[in-house]
Amino acid sequence: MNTAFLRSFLHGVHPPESKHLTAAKAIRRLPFPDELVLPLSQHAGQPARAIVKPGDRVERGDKIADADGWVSSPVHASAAGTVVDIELQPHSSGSYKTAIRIAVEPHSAQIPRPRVIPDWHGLSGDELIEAVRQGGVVGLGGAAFPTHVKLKPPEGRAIERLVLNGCECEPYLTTDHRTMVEYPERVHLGLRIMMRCLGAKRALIGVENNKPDAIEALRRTKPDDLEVEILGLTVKYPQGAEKMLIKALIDREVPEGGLPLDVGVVVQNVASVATIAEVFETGLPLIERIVTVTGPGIRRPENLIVPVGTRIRHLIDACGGLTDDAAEVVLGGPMMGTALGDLDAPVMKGTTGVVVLTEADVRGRVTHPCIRCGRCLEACPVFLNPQLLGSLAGKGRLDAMGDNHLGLCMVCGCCSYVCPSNIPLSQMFGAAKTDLRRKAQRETLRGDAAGANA
Amino acid sequence: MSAESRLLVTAAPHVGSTDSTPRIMWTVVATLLPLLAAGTWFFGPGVLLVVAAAVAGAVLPEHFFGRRGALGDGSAAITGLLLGLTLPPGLPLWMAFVGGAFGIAFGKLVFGGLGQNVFNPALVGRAFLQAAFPVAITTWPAATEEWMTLRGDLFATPLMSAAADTVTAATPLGLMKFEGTGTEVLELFFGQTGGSIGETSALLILVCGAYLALKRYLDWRIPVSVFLTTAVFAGALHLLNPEYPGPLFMLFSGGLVLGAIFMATDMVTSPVTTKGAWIFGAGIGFLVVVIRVWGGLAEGVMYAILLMNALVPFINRVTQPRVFGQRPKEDAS
Amino acid sequence: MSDLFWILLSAMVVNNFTLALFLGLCPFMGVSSRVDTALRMGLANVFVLVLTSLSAWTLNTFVLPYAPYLRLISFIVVIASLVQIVEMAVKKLSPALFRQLGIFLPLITTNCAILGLAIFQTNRGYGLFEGLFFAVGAGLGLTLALVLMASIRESTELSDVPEVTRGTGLVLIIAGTLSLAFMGFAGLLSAA
Amino acid sequence: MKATTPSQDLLRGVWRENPVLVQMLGLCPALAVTNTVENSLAMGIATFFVLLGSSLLVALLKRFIPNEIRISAYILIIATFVTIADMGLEALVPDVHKALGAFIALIVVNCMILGRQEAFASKRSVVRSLLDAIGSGTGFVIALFLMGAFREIVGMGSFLGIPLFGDGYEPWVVMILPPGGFLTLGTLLIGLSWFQRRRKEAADGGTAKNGAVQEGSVA
Amino acid sequence: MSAATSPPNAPTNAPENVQARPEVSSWRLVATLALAGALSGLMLVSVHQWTQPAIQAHKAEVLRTAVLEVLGGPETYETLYVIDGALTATVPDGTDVRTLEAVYAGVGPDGALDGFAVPAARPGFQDVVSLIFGYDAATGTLRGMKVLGNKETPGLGDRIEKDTAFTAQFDGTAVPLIGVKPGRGSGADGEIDTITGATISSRTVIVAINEALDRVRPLLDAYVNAREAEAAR
Repeated sequence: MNTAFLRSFLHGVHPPESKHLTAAKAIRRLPFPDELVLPLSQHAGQPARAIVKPGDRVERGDKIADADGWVSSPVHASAAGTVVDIELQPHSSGSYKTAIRIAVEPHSAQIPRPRVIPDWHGLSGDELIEAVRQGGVVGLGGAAFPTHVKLKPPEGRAIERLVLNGCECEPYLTTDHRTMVEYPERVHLGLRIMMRCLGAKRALIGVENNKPDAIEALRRTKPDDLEVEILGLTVKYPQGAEKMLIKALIDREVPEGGLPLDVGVVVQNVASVATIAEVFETGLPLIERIVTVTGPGIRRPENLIVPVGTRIRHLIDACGGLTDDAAEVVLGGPMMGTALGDLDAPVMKGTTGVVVLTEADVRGRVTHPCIRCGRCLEACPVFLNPQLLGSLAGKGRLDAMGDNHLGLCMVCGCCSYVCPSNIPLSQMFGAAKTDLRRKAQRETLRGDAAGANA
Repeated sequence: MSAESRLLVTAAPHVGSTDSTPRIMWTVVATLLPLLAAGTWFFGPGVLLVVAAAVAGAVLPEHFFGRRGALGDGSAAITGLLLGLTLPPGLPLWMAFVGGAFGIAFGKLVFGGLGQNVFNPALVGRAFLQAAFPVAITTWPAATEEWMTLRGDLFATPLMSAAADTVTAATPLGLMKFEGTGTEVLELFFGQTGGSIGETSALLILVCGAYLALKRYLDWRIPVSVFLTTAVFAGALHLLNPEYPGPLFMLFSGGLVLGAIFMATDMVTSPVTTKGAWIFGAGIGFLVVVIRVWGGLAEGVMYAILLMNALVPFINRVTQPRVFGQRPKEDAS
Repeated sequence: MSDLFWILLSAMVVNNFTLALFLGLCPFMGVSSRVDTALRMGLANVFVLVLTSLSAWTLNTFVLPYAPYLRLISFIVVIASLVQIVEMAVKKLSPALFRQLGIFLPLITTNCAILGLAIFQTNRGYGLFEGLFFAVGAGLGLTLALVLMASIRESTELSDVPEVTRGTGLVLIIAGTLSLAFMGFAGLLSAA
Repeated sequence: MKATTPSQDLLRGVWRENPVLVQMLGLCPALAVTNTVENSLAMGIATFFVLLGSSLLVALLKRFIPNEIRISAYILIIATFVTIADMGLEALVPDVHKALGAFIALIVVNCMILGRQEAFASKRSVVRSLLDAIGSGTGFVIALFLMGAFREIVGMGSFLGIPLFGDGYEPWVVMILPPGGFLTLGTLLIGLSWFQRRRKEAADGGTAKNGAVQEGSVA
Repeated sequence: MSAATSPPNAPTNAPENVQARPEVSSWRLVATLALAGALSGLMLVSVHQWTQPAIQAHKAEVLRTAVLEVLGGPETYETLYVIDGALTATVPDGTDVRTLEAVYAGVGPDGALDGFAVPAARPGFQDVVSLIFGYDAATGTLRGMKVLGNKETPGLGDRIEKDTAFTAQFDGTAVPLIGVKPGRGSGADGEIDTITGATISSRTVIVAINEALDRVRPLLDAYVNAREAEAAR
């Protein structure tokens, strides 16, 4: 059944793509803002540890916070300037988090310190991984998982294939799309470096069929010696989820509770791969990224390349500001992104886009009782029964939810999207997953304490 | 920055599909209206009164005892309409009202209203009427000369019996069951036969159902499964003993088409899983044939659906989907 | 043969022991909140009903013609003792089966379905095989009603049932609706 | 067990701890034979008789019955009285006996009766036990009468066989059939629960919400 | 209902109970139970003795009324049992008459046979319908029919017992019976108008009578012949 035209996963939903706003717009570089806010926690895992103090002068590309542990990532100054303070600042999560605030030198040429660019040809796998780690590279698809961790699978686990995620299945967003169209060579170079790290012989790039120009660009620039295949995929959300992408490309299911490497695969986002190429081309760490500022609530939608740490307000202003009927500002795509309450929050490494929705676009807020229509079951990409889980959540039966495989839920939002009664299923599942995790932690702690006593 | 001051902060997903529960319900109401029109065409304007009484019976308790604003979701209107369409054209109006009220009160409100009920409220009302007034509910008044003449004794005083002198006609199923006479399948298909208000023209019901199925407002698997099972089972019996009615007669007589398309597919009282939908439909088809062929009643659709409604929680339980990654494909193949 | 089949079907669906004759209501109301328990309870009932039918037949044939006034007392005593003995035997021979069904056995012995079966069987003058078919039909009918009720109750547990109707009232209404639905089986396999 | 006064013993079972409506005991006869007032009353009185007789005997003999076999002894006593009631009814009112059928014998397994022996008669004086039996028995009769009256009036349009509404009345046959039993008792219980909530709310100053109106729910 | 589900306010092992009573030896337990059993047996036997005549008399009266009603005339009747494929009034010693199938022969004032009353039963709409009908072997016609027990739908199916328009049809009708819809009959003998809306119940009566007659007619004829032969001799 895995024909080239119908290549996809089962279930899922088809929200309006809405990518036409920016799909054809070339990436534009934004002037440096007056001030940068660099949160210590921009990635999944432990927050970084600040290594500068207020008053310190930093150049563009200097490390200002170091990784605190293996699953963590350093933070670099994305512009030259002076550290004003290390304090709580608005964060995209909705709360305030510790961030390094830098006043940007207004007259600086923003040229980084002279540095030796490592020649990747001569480096071993481990040296490459260390370089990626020092570059502060994290997944740019949204989750911001430190890339070096993924590049170092546990001993004895062979990686047959590297899969590049060029789906960008979230509506509105076009950053990966533009990256592939404008920098296809970088994608291939990053891919080559990664395959060396992992020892993978083959690679696959999955791109949804609504980006024919990206597929064309990648195919045109494909080096002859690189064993990589660029595959078009039927458009469907959430194809960009690792498990869905693997299912669509190689028709394998990652076991419940397992990782892609259990089926011999590592998945990386195309933008992260392009960034790795940049690290080895320019020697600069991850200090800027491409952000799509779009949506019906923005006056002039654009794809911007911006320094990490730029406040969202600055981006919105650069795109002509909000329209009068703007109702909700979302960081990331509308399906999984977080709504922003404070426009002073900064762009972070994982910020893929700023989508401004109007009243007419947002999900209705009147809920009705569940009518057991079963649409959520037909939408759930991991074949859960959201109807049952939702009822259980309504009764607060966390353990029963766990028994019904809540752990598999990716909070992709498909069930909430299709629900005619507007029940916030996905939202409840996200909360329940957090509760379950906390509960498990408490129990582990209690178990440890009991063990210590004995 | 006036826009900024009233920004929403909600949890993802921030967009949703345009379908809503009231919209689904009111669309179903709209597709039931052609059936009502056809019923009026076949049986005269009296059927409008019968259906109106059933709708009033369903809507009033929902309004007074249901959730605030529950009428707006349209589900009570569907219950009333569906019940009305399954009644004989000449039923006293007070009985139609009682059926609607009982269906909503005992079939839905005691469970907590929309979405919580186990049995299809319209059928609960219908089954109650069948058990309470077995004579009136099986009295099919014969056609009168004038289209405008009201059939039966619609205006019987509440709590009192209908006048007994109605001239009655038999339904195709009754003729088959009690007199062994068949009816032309084409007549059944286009609706030139006696029976309940809304169940005579299979063709019209199929068209309305197809529209809802296309809009995905009903699960096509359920009626298809009902039809297949009925046809196969009835066909097999017919082959073994030609005295049993043939599959086409089984399919197009009585309330099978109406029941399979509009009642079995009630989302609240049918399984949520797709596998469950197939089982549910097959169960209905099987029970319909069993009751019609070996039972004491001419028609079994209502009971078949109610019985399968009772099984739905169990079906849901045993047809939980296999979750992603639970049993990898390569193991299975 | 068709008479035997009718007896079985009648006790199972047409005149379902619980939904039409109101026998076995205690487990129906009490043990019907979980499907697994209900199923095991039902099967234990089938077992005890068959035993009951056998003992009632034996008593009716060999003992009671001489002392009809002792019927009720002897039914109770004999059935209770027999179930007790079987319980001990099962416990000894198959601990696994005992764990599944055993805990229900003492609960069942003085259940009205059991005594009801014995009395109905006597009143209708059923012979040995008729009695056995009657017992199996009654037991299956009971199991069917129990499992249906249990699965419905499991699902209503997740719905927003108004406080006023929550509890036995709702269970009775569900039972009433089930009973209405079972009326569809009326006349099954009868004349004509 | 809490100390109670004789009047409490008598009245408790009638309403506040009504065996059928509150304690849900003896549902089987309450549903099976209450399709007419006559049957309900006959069943109620027969049960009353058995309860009274066995309570008397248990209270009288309680000193002689060893604890280990008390249940068996109680059942024996109850069964004796049931058989007497069975034969008595058959001799005196054969038509009613025929209508009640096996359900007279099933009084034996009415847990209300065994419950009263276990809870009361085996521990209290003869007079107190009799008062308790009269109370519970009356409560049982009342519950059965309510059911029977409702079912007969609606289901047949008559009361004790006397037509109430004239010839034209359309009987709601379902009420005297099995579903009617379940539905009547269910409605009765829901009505009682509604009534109690109303009273409780009135006592609480009417702050609580009306239970019939459910807030818009989630899932 | 189960002994184990005693009401919650009744602790089965109230502590004062346990402490108040010392361990009892098993022979005492057995003796107590035996005594109780004997006492209850005694009570039952006396009540039995007292009620039995009334019960038996009533049963006989019911049967007599029914037989006389369906035969419509004779003053008495005698009970005949089916033993080894023949009818006989005398039963061998030691046979339980309740296990035997019986028919009742009407006896006229002159001692001559005056029809037979035959019981029949068959599953109806809800449960078994039992009835008795009168049959005149000489003319091959029915004399009447009375439903003895039914659980058919009140007001509908139970009209087979209560609707005299239905029951009256059986008097003087030739057998086998044929059920027809009211007003649709051809006027042939043996046609019985079924009850509208209660076709199954009415047919149950018709089929039960036909079946029972198929079974016992040879026996009845043989009995009549034997009796005539005896009378001739």
